[in-house]
Amino acid sequence: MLEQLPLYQQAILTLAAMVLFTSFALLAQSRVVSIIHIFAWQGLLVAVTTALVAYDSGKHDLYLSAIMTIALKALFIPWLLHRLVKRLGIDREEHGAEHPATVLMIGAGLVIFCYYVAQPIEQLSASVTRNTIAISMAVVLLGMLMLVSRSKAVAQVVGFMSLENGLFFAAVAATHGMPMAVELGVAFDVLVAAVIFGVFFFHIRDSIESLDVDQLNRLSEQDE
Amino acid sequence: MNDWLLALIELILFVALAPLFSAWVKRVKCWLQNRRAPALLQPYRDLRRLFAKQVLLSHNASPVFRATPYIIAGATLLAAAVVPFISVNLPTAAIADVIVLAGFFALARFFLALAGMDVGTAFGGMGSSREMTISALAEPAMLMAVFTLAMVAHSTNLSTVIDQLLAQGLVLRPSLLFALLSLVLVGIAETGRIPIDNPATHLELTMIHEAMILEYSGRHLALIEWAAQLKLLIYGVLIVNIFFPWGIATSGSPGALAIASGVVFVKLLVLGVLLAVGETVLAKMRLFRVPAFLVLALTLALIGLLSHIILEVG
Amino acid sequence: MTALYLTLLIPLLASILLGVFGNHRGAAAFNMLATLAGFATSVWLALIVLQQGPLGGEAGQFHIDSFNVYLIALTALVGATTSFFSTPYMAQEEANGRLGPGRLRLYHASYQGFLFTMQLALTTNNLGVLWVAMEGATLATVLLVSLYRTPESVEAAWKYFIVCGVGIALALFGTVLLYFAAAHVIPDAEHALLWSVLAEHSAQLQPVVMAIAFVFLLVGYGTKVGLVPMHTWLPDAHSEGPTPMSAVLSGLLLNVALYALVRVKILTDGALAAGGMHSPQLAGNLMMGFGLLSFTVAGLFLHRQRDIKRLFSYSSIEHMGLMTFAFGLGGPLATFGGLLHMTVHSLTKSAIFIAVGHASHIARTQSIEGIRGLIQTQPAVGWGLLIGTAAIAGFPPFGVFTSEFLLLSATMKSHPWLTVPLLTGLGVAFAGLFRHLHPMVYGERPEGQVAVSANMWPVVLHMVLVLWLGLAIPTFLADWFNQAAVLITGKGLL
Amino acid sequence: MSTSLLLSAVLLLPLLSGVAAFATDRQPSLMRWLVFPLLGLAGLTAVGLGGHVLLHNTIETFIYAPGLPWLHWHFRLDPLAGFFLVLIGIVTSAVSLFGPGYVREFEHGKQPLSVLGFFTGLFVTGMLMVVVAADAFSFMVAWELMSLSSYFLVVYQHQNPANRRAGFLYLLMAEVGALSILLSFGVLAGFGDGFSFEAMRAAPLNLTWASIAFALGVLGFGMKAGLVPLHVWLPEAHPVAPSHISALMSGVMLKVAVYGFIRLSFDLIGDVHWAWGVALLIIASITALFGVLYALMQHDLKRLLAYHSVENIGIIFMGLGLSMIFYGTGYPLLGTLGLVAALYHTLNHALFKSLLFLGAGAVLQRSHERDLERMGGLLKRMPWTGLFFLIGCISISALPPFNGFVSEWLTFQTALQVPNLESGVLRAVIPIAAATLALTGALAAACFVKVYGIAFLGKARTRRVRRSSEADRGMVLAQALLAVLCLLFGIFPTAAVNAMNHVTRTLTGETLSTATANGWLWLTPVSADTASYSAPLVFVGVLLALLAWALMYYVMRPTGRVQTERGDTWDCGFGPLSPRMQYTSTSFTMPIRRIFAPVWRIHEELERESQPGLPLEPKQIRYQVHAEDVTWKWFYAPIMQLLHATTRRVSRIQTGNLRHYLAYSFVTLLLLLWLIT
Repeated sequence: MLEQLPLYQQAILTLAAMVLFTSFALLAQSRVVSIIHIFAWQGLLVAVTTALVAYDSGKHDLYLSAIMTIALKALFIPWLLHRLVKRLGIDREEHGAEHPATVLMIGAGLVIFCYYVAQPIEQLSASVTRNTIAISMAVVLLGMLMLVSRSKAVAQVVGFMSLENGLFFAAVAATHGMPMAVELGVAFDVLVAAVIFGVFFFHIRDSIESLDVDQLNRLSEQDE
Repeated sequence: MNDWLLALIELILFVALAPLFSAWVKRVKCWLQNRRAPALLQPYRDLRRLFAKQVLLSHNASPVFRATPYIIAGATLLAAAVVPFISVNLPTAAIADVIVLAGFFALARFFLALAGMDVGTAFGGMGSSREMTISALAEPAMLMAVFTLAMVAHSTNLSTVIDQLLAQGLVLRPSLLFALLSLVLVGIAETGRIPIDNPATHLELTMIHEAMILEYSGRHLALIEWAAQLKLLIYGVLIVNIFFPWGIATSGSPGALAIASGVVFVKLLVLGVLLAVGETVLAKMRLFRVPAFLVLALTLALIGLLSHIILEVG
Repeated sequence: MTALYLTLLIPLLASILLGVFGNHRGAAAFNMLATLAGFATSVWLALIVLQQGPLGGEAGQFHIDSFNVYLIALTALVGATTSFFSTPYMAQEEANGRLGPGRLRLYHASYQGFLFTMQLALTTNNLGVLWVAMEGATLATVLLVSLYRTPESVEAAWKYFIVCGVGIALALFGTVLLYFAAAHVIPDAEHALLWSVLAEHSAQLQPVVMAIAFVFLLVGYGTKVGLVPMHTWLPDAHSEGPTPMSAVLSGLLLNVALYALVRVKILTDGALAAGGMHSPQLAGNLMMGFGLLSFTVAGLFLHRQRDIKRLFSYSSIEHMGLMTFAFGLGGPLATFGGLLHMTVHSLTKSAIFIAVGHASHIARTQSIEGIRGLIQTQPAVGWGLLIGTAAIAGFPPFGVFTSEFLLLSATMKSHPWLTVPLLTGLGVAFAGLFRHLHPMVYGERPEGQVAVSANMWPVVLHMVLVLWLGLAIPTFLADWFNQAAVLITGKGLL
Repeated sequence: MSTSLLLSAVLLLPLLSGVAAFATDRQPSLMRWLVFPLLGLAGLTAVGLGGHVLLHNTIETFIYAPGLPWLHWHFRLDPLAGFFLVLIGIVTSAVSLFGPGYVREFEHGKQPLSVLGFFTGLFVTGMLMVVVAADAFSFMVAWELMSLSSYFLVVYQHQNPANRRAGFLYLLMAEVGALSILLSFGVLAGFGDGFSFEAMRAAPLNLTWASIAFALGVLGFGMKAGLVPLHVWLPEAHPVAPSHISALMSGVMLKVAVYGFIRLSFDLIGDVHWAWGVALLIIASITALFGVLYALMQHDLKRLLAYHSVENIGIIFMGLGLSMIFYGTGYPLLGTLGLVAALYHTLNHALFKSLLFLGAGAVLQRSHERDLERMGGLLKRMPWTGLFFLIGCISISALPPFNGFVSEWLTFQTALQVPNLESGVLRAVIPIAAATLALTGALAAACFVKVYGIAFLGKARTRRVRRSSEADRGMVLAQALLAVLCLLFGIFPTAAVNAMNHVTRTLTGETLSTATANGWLWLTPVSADTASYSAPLVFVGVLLALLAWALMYYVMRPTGRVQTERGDTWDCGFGPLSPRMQYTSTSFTMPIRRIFAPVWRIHEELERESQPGLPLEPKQIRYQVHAEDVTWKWFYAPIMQLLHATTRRVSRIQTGNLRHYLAYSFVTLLLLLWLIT
């Protein structure tokens, strides 16, 4: 049935698939630098999707958000992370999960689960949107999975950001973008968040001489 | 009005005969034990002498100690006043029913025990402790036995009870049998007779009643002794008049009264003999076997009560 | 509208100003001044609403109705009193050498910024902006948590940031879904996130989408409310940050998050009322479940605390659970109780944290073992802590008892068997609080423990208000609660 | 003067006295001149108002502004409320006489007087308000006010750990009890419409829900009244509170719990079921026996008295249980008899228990001793206190002609009407309860022989006790007041029963008209020839008998003067007697300890220092016995262990690892998503 769809929708679906793929790549990848690069690519994909939707739906404010996305997700944040990683001298480190294979299996399961959850939405709209919702939900959950599976702060930040990419993707693909005020606010929040992340890397490094969040366990309440 | 006069006379008679009864018991005992018995009037002589004697008080004695003999004697006297002795329709019986009777005994005991602890010897405390322990078991037993009667006769007023029993005629009631047994046991315990206590000994291992009154002398001792004898007689009268009420005067006519007094007299003589025999054949118990004895009494009373409720009612 | 704008602008400007000149000596005084002004305008706003009814109109970006107007005033009040407490407290901290002027600047700026986000979240009509404000609240407070830069505080801040960030992100996804559902019924896309508009068309919203959206929003905002098992950040953040921040977190942030949750619940209920594959009670039942869980678990946690601020933060979780349960239960009685509980809890809990702050200064530690003989050392603080805890434990004549009474009776009416866990939980939580409180306030004063310069007037003020609410609820407030109950459940009480 | 005005006065005066107490920090003498007088005034007003309501049998409802927007505070005056107003009022007045002298020792204590005065006022206000409250909300407010303020009084001297521990236990159990009371009101309100008592009366309940409400009521009010096994707070909290507060707590607060129970079961629920009565009777019998047996083992005077409160609460609830049984099986007259017995015993216990606690307080203040083993010979040092304490002992031991006897007599009479019942089971159960009551009474007598004999008679065992002197006038007057009342209520029961008839009439529509049918002289519960007791004549009889014996002595007195001589106590010829040779309270109860051994968990410790070389002749022997409450082991310890285990498991959630936390959110989200699809 794909062939009956208009071209741009096929394009969107393709982009969705690629975004999903990047999430998996993030899950699988363990070298810090390449993680950051993949994340940048994901941002770019989301931005392209936004532009495409803007072109198709004729909502010109979406161009603005596309630009913001590129600026933030594809350029600024990756650059920031890159710089931090260099300054922290961990750019050669391996920040992988303990059991990559298991994590990937779980990720696949998540995708199916999201499809199953989004199933009922079928009745009320073109199948494209439904699928995009499923995909973006999957991206969100994969981001969480990454947060859970990685023990290094940087990887966690990337996971968090890719989770937000999923949100943007949903907002764009499924609903042709949010109202402008919201878009701006969200963008601002993301910016500030990124900066604060940067600040925290140093605090954490100062307090525990590493960025391994598993060592942040002073506030445990288990019987010692 | 002459009812009240009669009641007064009965009371005086009661009080007057009390020493005689215990003298009779003692005499029978002496016979059984081949000893020479003191004269029947000996207790009266003793009392007279004690009244005349000088009172020697411990330095430590408090007002409670001095008041106690009068309170004991008074309470016992009241108890005697409400127990039908010769005639049933006793106006005083309505003042206080059988529960109050138990109350009077309790009052007397309470003060006796206090007096025992007042002078501050080990003996007194020992006596009081034992006395209160025994009574703690004896009193419920007595009340249970009495309740059985009360339920049989639908009343707790002694004269009404006796009236009812007379009216019912000779009915063989298991409940009353048990009640009688337990009341006898309680009576023995409460009046401090063998096998619970021995009024004739001053051996501290076994003393109960004597231990408490060890410090008394003179008129105080007289009052206490007299009250003890009176208590013994009251229990006797209770037993004979409630469980074998036949012969007691139901009317105030002089003839009936005369017969009644004769009958009661005979009944008491017999009871005295039985008591003496019992005290002769039984040996004094160890103190810590006494609870078993009293629990037996309690059980008997309870069985009596239940058997009445289960077998005899409805 | 001026009042409204002022209410928003004052903290915003103050935040910026303090961000710039915050290291001046007068910063604290200016902070107090700003909060006072904010409180004044919020009262003004309340008066206007009292006279003219709901503000903001049909499709305005702001919407003030009886549900949020008193929360606005409450937020401003607690903000003001807490700032009055924080002045001597922070001075003491500076004297103890735990903070420098730079940090104080950060502190004051964030404080005002936080207040701004709170007011924005309360006043806005746009669910998207509401989300932005909630995220903003996290950002504004996260640096306060790590203010002392101790390893513990940094750890706490990081956890706070990540857990809340993820949660709030999920909430955004829920909002997107909401927008997605709304886009199909509301022509004008710009209005499709306005709560007032959505509330009107809630019946036509897609039940399926709304259900999914609500799940995301529940997990998202629930994280901020501190519902178990998303509560994990809360005790850490409360215990490691400066005490004034703990006071406003417990007193304001949790309330506002719950407020957001209830707003979306209203929409979900409207959508699910039509029926379909979900029971119309879905949202309510979920909230009841989470509320009960949080309530019970937090009550058990109380028993094993070693840090006094952790102790009371768990008690906050417990009470938020109770409120969530109340709103989930629905029905005018329970809702009325829930609204009342929001008010009295934030008043009482902030008062308690103020007392706790002074107590930890007296004992120079936050560990419960270290705090002893408060009444002997400084009666005002000791009694304040004692009375506050008695109030929060639900003893009359304080207001908490009233709301719990209403809640229990409502539960007794609709789900009698649920009263058993409720009562057990109350008992357990009570024991947990007092077993720790007793040794702290009573007993002999330890060697060398001396009184500190404490400002207990905020505590007195709060407790008097709570007492007042417990004895008699003023008519206007009762009316507001009632209208809010109508808004939320469709039925009134009075 | 209008009743509404009086009511406001009754509620406001104690509050006022509490507020006035704040001035005492600067000016301690105000305690004497302002705070306690106000309290006493409140007490008198309460007596006046209550008496008026009780005798004129009025029923009035008042509505006060505070409360919920749709449920203002309802207050209602009816004979039941009046009865308890009188009860509270009497004891409060006595306490306000006693207080000024007693609190003098606190003037220089660690804790400010204002706290004591303030919470005392609040406490009394709470109790008075409970009695007049007529809707669940105000009732709970008053109830909790009572609990909370009394808790603050228990921990008043919080520098010693015992107070803190007791306070915690007390507050915790009070809270649990209050919650279950609230719940039982909730049941009633759920079926009726709304929380006003009128609505609850009207509530149509099926038996199941009624039983649930009743059970919750027993739990809640029993927790406060001290039914076994819910009594454990009582022997902890009462001894450590200041003595006049113990008097209020033991004498009045427990009665307020009884009031609540009566109000709930006889008034709000209305038609009682006989099965409840049986259950209650069994619990009550256990409570009474348990209480007295534990009292026997105590040697802390106030603790002992507290256990006796447990015992007497048991007796009161026996009466209530009997009354329920008879009402439930269709014998309203006998039911009323039981109810009257219970009410009467409530009043009596309030009187003599307060009297005893005040006495204990006087002793404590003068000799600084609570431990019986160290007292002795106090009667010579404190003659008046000794006399009144003796009266209290006689009354509580249920000896004629004092008041305790009358109520126990009435209870017995109720139990004796059992043959009327059809059900054989009931006929069999009740006599056993009666037996328990008899046993309890006898044991109580034994216990108070011990108390009075050890504390007031014999020789002083310590120097402080030997040095102690009579308490000051106010304290003695307070005891005198209560002692006289004990005697009066013992001698004129008919008047009291007449008054209580009003109560029963408003509650159940029945009166015990037969009881006083034969005039004020004769108390005849059922009929003249079933049972009769003429307390006045007995009293006269006692006097006459004493006269008779005096006469006897006069008749038989010897010729010539014989004056009493004083000498030493007989020492069996071994050197002088020392006070330490006297029987101690431990040795006094030794036989009883042997008989009922399984009841307690006895901890005996025996230290003997033997002289070097002479192992058989120890230099010193210390022997201590402590009877631990078995309910701790069987009832409370398991609960605590369960709680501890649960909290330990739960606290594992907070691992401290961020990824676990995120996993929680993650899993929760997935679960919910799965749940809704």
